[in-house]
Amino acid sequence: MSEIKNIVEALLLSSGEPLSADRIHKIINSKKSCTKADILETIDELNIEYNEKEIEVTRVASGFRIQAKSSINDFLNIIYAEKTPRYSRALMETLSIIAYKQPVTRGDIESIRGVSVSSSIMRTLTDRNWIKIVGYKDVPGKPAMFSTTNEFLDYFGLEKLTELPDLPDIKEPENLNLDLEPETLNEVTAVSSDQLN
Amino acid sequence: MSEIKNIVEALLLSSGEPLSADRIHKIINSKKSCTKADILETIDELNIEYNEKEIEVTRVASGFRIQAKSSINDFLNIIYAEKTPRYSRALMETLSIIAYKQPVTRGDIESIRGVSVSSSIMRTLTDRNWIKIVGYKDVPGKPAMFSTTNEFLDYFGLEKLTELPDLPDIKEPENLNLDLEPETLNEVTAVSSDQLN
Amino acid sequence: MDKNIDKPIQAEMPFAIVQGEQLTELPKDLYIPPVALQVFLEAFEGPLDLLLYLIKKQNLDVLDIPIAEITEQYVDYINLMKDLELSLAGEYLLMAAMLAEIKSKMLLPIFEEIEDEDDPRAELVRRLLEYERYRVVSEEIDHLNRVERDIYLSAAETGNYQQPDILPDIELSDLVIAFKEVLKKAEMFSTLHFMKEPLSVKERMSEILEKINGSDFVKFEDLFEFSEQKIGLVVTFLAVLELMKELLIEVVQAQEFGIIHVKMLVEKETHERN
Repeated sequence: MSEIKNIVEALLLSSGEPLSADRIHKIINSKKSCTKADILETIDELNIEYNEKEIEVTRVASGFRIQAKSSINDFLNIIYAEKTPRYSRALMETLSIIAYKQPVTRGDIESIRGVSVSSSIMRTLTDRNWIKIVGYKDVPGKPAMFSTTNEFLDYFGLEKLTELPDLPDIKEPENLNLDLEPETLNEVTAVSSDQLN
Repeated sequence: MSEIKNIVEALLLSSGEPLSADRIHKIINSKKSCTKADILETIDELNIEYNEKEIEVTRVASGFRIQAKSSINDFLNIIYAEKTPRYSRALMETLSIIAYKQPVTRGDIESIRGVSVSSSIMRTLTDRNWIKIVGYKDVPGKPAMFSTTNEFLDYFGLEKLTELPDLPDIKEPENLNLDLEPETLNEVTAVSSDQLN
Repeated sequence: MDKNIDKPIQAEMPFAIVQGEQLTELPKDLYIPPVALQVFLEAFEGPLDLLLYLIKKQNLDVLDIPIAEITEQYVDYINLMKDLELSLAGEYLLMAAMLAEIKSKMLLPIFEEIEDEDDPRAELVRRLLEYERYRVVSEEIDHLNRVERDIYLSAAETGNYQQPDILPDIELSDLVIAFKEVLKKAEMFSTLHFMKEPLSVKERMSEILEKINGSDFVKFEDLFEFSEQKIGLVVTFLAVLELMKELLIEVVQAQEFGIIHVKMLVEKETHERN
């Protein structure tokens, strides 16, 4: 079993993408007889072994992956300081609408946001494999319908769409007025200091 | 020391690039006091620990990194064999235009698709021996004219281009989408049940 | 020269009459250094975003918007954007027109109790609330842990491993689907007309070009495969005509009833004499 555990570990580290238990089982079973239960067990064992380490096996939409524990983010932030991509509000709003209302057309997104959807945002989302076309709506023009992908969930460390924050139900005026003021100002400060420095 | 060893391990695994002992020392020393000798020692310890594992710390020009041992290559073969690469939509559209409208110039393809044809797509198709230059058009610039090859026909088990499937009459857009519809719906269902379960 | 103030405002901006004159100073409620002002205005994600900001800033009830007041402020802001020469999306102007329309409806005398759905503001309120839901949740998503910022993936190099070179496989149906996509897109360009041409002519054109390629002249009759049925000969002939039309080949006859030769109009680059 410890032999299989070591193979599972090396596979998770070198596959370049999350692996499902099924997939790991299929890969290993082709050379060494094992059951899917064995695989799941070894993953548990790995996590026990990792207890004192700074890495962990986590489960996301497309399967298992190994990642650094957040306890060492301070160190990793030094390495990644300049590399973290930033996404605009427009992109995040577009992505959110697709995530909660999927499948949606560009028209749907536009009617909610009140502005036209920029092609570059849709391209960024598609290039990142966060959204994909799942079909064409049967209305004039046959607009493409978009949904989010497992890669989108993986990126946010989620297993299922239901783990996304609840879509707020804003009916009460108090809900609406609560938090915008300070946040907006913060945002302005953040943006300006960013762009002006 | 074991604490530092675990941090070094996680840094090497998650840095995305080889790290020199100096760099690791600088990163860790910013929060936890340690010497460069400590770092080198922990790397040796890691390799001892990895003796029975399927990974190892190796030294390359720009520093240390962790890599899978060659003993798991057989398994990696299975992963990569499963990962069937796919051609982009742009490539498929370009190929289909050449197949159905040959001989065509790049300009023809661009005016049909409405976007410029990337050289890498034409190179990929040429490298694959699916298209070839059959002449140069007598217009300014003498653009090359492309046609599909016999290898292209062989690939699909066709004898002649006339065996390419007929297309629905494009004057009636409904025809185009008729057969897509059920597929689309299945896909949508598949995605949602996938992500929500 | 600047008679803008006296001139009646152009029809393109009827709502500017509300203001009466061009905005020359910042709205009183803005206490932001001028450098940051442009950034601030650019930060709005459209008319709904701007309206929500105006409503919340004054703690107004979104379900009971004082439309005249909001309209005035909204117009102030978009005038300011125009003054700063920000590219003003058409949606902003559309919203201004919508606000003006709601305002005029509200001015109509009310004879009886207004039902909720009869409130001219109802549609605007619905859109504002709907947008607000996604605006709020997108901020929450933005704060979720994410790869590259809060989650760092662990990976081992595969330096020992030579990745096999696998070429993608495609199906014939993929090709057909791709071409259908092309046609569908091309339909949008009205100038492009696709006629269903017999493929065999196309194919024959390529074959002929290949046959001629490299040699100076080819006898016209050599292009024909006489073992083919009549239809094959016709197809070849059509292909020759098509190639002539496309200025790819030239057909020459030295003398009357003499041998007809066909030559490439453009030679392969390697053969080019000049």
